[in-house]
Amino acid sequence: MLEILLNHYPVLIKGLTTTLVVSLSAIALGLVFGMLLAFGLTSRYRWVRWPCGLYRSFWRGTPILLQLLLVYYLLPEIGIEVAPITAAILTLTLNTTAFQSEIFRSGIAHIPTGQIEAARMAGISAWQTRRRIVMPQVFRLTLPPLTNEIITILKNSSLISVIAVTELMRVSEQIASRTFQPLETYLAAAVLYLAVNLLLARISAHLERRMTGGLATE
Amino acid sequence: DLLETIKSDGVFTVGTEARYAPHEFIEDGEIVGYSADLMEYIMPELDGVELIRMDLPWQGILPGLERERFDYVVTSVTATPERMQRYHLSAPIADATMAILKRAGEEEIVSPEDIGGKVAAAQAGSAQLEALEALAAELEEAGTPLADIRTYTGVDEAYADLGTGRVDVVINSLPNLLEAERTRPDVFEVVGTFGEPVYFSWAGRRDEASASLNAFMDEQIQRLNEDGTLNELQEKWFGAPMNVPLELPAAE
Amino acid sequence: MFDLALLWETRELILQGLWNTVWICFLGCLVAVSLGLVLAALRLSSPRLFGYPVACYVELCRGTPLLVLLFLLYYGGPSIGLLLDAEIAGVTGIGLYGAGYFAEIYRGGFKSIPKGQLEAARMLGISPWHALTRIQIPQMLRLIVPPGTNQLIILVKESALISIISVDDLTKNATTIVNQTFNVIEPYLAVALLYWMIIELIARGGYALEKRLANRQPRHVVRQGESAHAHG
Amino acid sequence: MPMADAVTTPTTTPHQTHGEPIVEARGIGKSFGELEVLSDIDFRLEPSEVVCVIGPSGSGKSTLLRCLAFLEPYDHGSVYIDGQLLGYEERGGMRVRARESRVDAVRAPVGMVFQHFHLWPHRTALENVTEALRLVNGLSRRDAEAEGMAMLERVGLAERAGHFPESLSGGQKQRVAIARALAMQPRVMFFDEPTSALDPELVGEVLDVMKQLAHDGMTMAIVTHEMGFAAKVADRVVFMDQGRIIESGPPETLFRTPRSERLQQFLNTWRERHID
Amino acid sequence: MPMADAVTTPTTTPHQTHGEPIVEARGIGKSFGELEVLSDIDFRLEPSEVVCVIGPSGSGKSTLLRCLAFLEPYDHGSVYIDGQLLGYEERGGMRVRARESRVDAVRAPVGMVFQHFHLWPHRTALENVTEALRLVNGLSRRDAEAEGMAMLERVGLAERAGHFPESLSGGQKQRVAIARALAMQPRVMFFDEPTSALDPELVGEVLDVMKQLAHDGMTMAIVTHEMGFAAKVADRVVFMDQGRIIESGPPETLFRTPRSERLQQFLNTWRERHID
Ligand SMILES: Nc1ncnc2c1ncn2[C@@H]1O[C@H](COP(=O)(O)OP(=O)(O)OP(=O)(O)O)[C@@H](O)[C@H]1O
Ligand SMILES: Nc1ncnc2c1ncn2[C@@H]1O[C@H](COP(=O)(O)OP(=O)(O)OP(=O)(O)O)[C@@H](O)[C@H]1O
Ligand SMILES: [Mg+2]
Ligand SMILES: [Mg+2]
Repeated sequence: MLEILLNHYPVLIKGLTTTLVVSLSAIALGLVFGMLLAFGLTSRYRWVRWPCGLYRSFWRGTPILLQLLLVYYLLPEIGIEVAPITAAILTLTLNTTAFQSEIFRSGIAHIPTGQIEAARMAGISAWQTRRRIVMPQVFRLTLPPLTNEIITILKNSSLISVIAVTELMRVSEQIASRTFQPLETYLAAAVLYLAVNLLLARISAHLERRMTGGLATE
Repeated sequence: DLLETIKSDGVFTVGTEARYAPHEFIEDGEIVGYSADLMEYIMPELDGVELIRMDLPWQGILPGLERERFDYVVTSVTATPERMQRYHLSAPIADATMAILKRAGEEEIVSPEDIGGKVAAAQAGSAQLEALEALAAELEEAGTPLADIRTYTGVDEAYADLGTGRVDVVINSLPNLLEAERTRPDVFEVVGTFGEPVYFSWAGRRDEASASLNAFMDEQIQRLNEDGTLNELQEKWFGAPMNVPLELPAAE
Repeated sequence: MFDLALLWETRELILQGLWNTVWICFLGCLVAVSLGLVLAALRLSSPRLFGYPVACYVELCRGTPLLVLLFLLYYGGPSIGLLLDAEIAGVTGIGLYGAGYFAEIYRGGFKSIPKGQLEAARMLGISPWHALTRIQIPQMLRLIVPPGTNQLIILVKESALISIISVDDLTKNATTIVNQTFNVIEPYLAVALLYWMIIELIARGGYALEKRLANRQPRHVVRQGESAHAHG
Repeated sequence: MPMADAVTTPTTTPHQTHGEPIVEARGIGKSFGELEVLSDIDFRLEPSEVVCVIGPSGSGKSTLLRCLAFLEPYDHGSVYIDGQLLGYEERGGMRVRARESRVDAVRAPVGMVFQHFHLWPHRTALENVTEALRLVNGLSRRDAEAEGMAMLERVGLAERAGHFPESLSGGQKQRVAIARALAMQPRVMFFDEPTSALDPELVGEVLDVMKQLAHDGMTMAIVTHEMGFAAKVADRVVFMDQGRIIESGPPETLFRTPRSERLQQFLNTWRERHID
Repeated sequence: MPMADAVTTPTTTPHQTHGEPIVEARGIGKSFGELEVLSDIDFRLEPSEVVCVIGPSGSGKSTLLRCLAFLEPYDHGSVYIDGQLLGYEERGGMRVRARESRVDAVRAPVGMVFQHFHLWPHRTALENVTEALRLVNGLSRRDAEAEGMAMLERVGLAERAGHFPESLSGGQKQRVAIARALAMQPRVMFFDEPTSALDPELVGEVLDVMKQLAHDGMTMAIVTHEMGFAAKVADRVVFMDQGRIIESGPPETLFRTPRSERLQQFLNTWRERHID
C-alpha cells in the first residue's frame, strides 16, 4: 500500500484535488439551497410544499449514477452545453440539496415557537426571523447529521468518473488495473479519503464545541 | 458527415476505458498501451487533427457514444454477434482468444480440461463469460462439471478473488492474462487457451453520419495489418505477434 | 427507441437482483440501526471509557468509502483468516458502515433533550437505562427520524457497491445485461425505478412515523415552562 | 430614570381615557380542539390606558393576550389595532387570513413581554436586545449596541451583556427579555406575568419601570398577580374566569366591592396569603 | 388532606432538631469557569428540619441545591447524605468520582422540585407522575395510576390527567411537577422556587401541602421568595449573597434583627413591595 502511495502520488493527489473541488462546491451550494428547500417543505402553502416534495423525492430516490447521466446527457438536448466538471458539481448539488433539506426540516421543527413569536412581536419579518433566529440554531442543532451528509457527498463524488471526470476513485481504478493489486490500491485511496474526512469531522467537532455557547439544550 | 466534421473542426474525440492493460491503461496520467500506439500511426492520416482521449468507466462509454459526447470508442471490445448488431465494430486489432489463469504453483491444473470440479470466474455479461459457459457445458457432458461459476463487475476483482482462494481459475482473453502473469508472476500463471478464435475491435455508431468515419478507421487498421505494423506493436506490448485476419468473421 | 421486450426477456435477472438487494439491505440496515444506538449509548453513558474508541470507530466508518470497506472485508479478510460469503460480507459491510453514521445521528438526538428533564429523572431514581429508553429515545425520535430516514436511503443506494464483491444485486445484474446486450438505457432506467420504489417506500415509512410521533407530541413540545429553562 | 425618551406618545395625559381605542376586541372566541378557552370577549384599550388582567390559572389570560397580538389566531369576532383589522382581510365579502407581512404591519405598534422570556439562546443578552433594532429599525451595529446597553443598564444587567441566556439565572433572563421588548419603543405593550420569575428585590425595580411607563402615557395590558401593583397603576382591572370576563372596572371598585362570588373568593385567598 | 401516609418518617416530632444530620455539606465550593458561584459553604439539615434559603437573584441558591443533590458536581468540600459521601468515593486515599448507580443509591432519599418543572413533554400529566413509580418502585400500571391520580388530585389537576404538558398553562405544569416529586415519597425534599410560576390562589394550596409535609416531619430545604411562608414554616432561614451564606438562624431572629447590612436591605425592598 505504501509502495502504491509512493509510486503514484502525483496522480493520486491530482485525483484528490478534483474530488475536493467538485464535492466542496456541491456542499457549499447545497447548504444554501437545502435551507431554502427546507423552508419550502415547511411552508404554510400547499402549492409551495408540493413541488418541493416532488423534487426531494426524485433527487433522494434515484441513484446518483443515473442522475449524473441525466444531467450530462439530457441538458445538451435542451440546448444547455455543460462541461463534465460543471455537470458533476450541478448533479451533486441537486442531490445533496434534497438530503440537506430533510436534515434542516427536522431542526426547524425543534425550535420552540415562543422564540419565533418573540421575534414576530419585535416586528422582525418572517424571512429575517428564519435567517437570524431559526437558521443559526438549526445549523448547530443539525451539525452531526449535516457532517454525515457532507462526508457522504465527498464519497459519492467517486461516481462522477462516469461522465469522464477523473477523480480519486477513478485514478485508483486506473492504478489497480495497471498493477493488478486492487486491494493495496484501494487501501491507499481509503487512506486519502480518510484523511480528508477526518479533517472535515475535526472542523465540525470544533464548530460544535464552539457553538455550545448558547446551545438551546444545555 | 462525421469524418468531414472532424477534419474541419480539427478535433477527434474518442472514449476509452483505460483499465485494460496492455491494451489501454494509465501511466503517469497518460493513456498508453497498444491502442495508443496504434492511434499514433493513424492520426497522421488526419492531417492536423488533434486527438482527445477521454477515460471513463464502461457504464459511461456507451451512453457517451450514443449521445455523441465523443465520436468513436478506442477501447478493446471483444467482438460478439450481439454487439455487432448494435454498433459498428471495426476491423479486428488483436487476438482475443479465451485463456485460463490460475494461482502460481497450482499443480492440479495443467490444461483447460482439468478445471472440472473447480470454481471458475469471469466478468459479468462478458464475451469471456459466454465462452466459459460453453466450456462448462462441454465439461458437464464429459462428466467433470465445474463446481461453480462466479461473476464480477470488473475483472480486477476476479483476479483479487483468485488471490484469496475463493475461485480457482479466471477466464479472460489471452493478452490480458499474459500481462497479469508478467506483472505478478509470484501470484498468477496462465494455463492455456480454449475455444474458437475471437478478436478485439474498436467501435463506432451505426448511423449514416458515422459511416465515413467507420470506413476510414477500418481502412487504416487493415493498412497497418498488411504492412506489418500491427505485428510489430503486438510484439512490443504482448510479447509475440498474433495472427489477426483483415476482417471479422461474419456473424451468423 | 425504448426496448420493453428486452426488459421482459431479462426479467428473471432483474427480479433476482431485486430480491438480493432487498434482503441484504434489510439485514444490513437492521445491524446499522441497532449497533449505532449501542455505540451512541455507550459513548453517552461513559464518555471517558467509550468516548474515544467510539469516536474513532465513527470516524473510520465515515471516513472510508463503503467500496473500500467491502473490499477489505471480502478480499482482505482471507489474509487474516476471515473467509466470508459474499452476501454475509455485504450485510456486515453495510451494517458496520451504517452504524458509524447512525451513532452520530443518535448523538444529535440525545443532545437535543433539555438536561433538566434528565435531572428530574435522576432525582426520582430512574436509572440511566430507563431514562434512555423511556425519556430520551421517545422524544429524540422526532428529531432523528428525518436524518435516520435519509441515512437508510443512502445505505440502500450505496448497497449497489456490493456488486463489486460479486453479489448478484440489482446493480450487478443490470451491468450484466448491459454488457451482454450493449443496451444501457433500458436496464439502468428499470433498475433506477426499482431503487426509487424501495426508497420511496422507506421515505413514506419515515413520514408516517414522523406524523405519528407528531400527534403524540405536538409541534411546540416546549412551548412554555420547559422552553423557559431549556431555550430561554 | 430617563423614561420619557423611550415613549413615543407623550401628548396624552395619563389616567384619562379617550374615544378611539388603540386595541379593540369584539366578541372574540377561541377553542383548542374541544376546549373553549375564550368565549365572546369584548376588550378595549384606549390611549394611555393601563389595564391589568387578573384571574385564576387556566382562565385564559395568556390566551387572550396572544389572540390580541394574533400569535394565536382567534376563531370568532374581530381584533382592531388602531382601527385596522388584525390577522384577517375582507376580500369580496369573505374573510381570509391576511399575509404575514400585513399582520406584521398592523401589529407593529404592539410590544410584548412573555411569561417565559423566550430569549434566543444563540444570541448574547446584548444581541437579544439589539437584534430587532438592527433588523427592523435598521440601526448600525454601534447605534444598536449603545441603545441596547442603555436598556440592559435600566434592568441592571449591563455587566452581563456578553453572556448567553443559558448562563443567566432565571431572574436575569426575564430582565433581558423586558429590555428586549422595551428597546423597540412600542406604543402599546402587552405583559404576560412579566415578574413571576423575578425575585422580590428585582420585581420592585421592574414594576417601577412599568409604573414610570404608565405615568408617561404608555398604553398597557398586563396579566399579573401583583395585586398591589394593579391597585396602584391600573386604570381598569379585568377579572377573567373560565374564558370569560367576569368583572371589569377601576381597581378601587373591583377590589373593595367585588360583585361576583368568584372574584370575592379569588381576592380572599390572595389576602389570606399576604396579610398574615 | 391525607398527608400522613405519604411520609416515611413519622416518628420524629416536628420543629425539633437532632444530632445526626440527614444532609450535611462541609466547605463546599463551586465555580463555572472563572465565576465562583459557591465558596466555602457549610450546610446542615437535620431530621424534620425545614430550612428556607433566601437571597437575591444570582446569589447561588439554585446552584447550592443542585450541588447538594449532586446534579452539579461540587469542586471542593464534601456532601454527606445520611452520613454517606455523595458523588465521590475514597479509594486508596484518593478521591474519585463515584459511579452513577452509587450516586443514585446515596441520594435515593432526596426528592426535588425544580424551578422550571422539567416535565417530560412526551408523557401526559398522569404518566409524568407514574413513570418513576412504575420504573423505580416496580408498581403495576394500575397501582401506579391509582397513586398518580391521588397525587394529581392533591394538586387539583385530576381532570387534566390525560393532557400533555404543552397544553397545560404554566401554573398547571408546576403542579404536575410537584405531584411527580411527592409521588416518590422521599425522606428529604429540595424545592427550588416551587411556587414562583403559580398564581396566588394555587400558591396557597401548594404551600398548604408543604406546610402539612413540614408538620408531619418531612425534612425540607426550600429556596423561596415567599417570606410569609418562610417565617411561618421554617425552623431556620439561610440568607445567601454572592455565593456565601451571610446569615442563618430562626426566622424570628433573622427577619426581626438582621445583622448584616445586605440582609437589612434585602428585607426592606421586600417589605416596601408587600406592605404598601
Ligand atoms: N396550545 C394549547 N393547546 C391546548 N390547550 C391549551 C393551549 N394553550 C393553552 N391551553 C389551555 O387553555 C386554558 C387557558 O390557558 P392560559 O395559558 O391562557 O391560562 P392562564 O390564565 O394564562 O393561566 P396561568 O395563570 O397558569 O398562566 C388552559 O386550560 C390551558 O390548558
Ligand atoms: N451552567 C452555568 N454556567 C455558567 N454560569 C452559571 C451556570 N449556572 C448558573 N450560573 C451563574 O451562577 C450564578 C448563580 O446562579 P443561580 O442560578 O444559582 O442563582 P439563584 O440564586 O438561583 O438566582 P435566581 O433567584 O435568579 O434563580 C449566576 O450568576 C449565574 O449566572
Ligand atoms: Mg398564563
Ligand atoms: Mg435559582
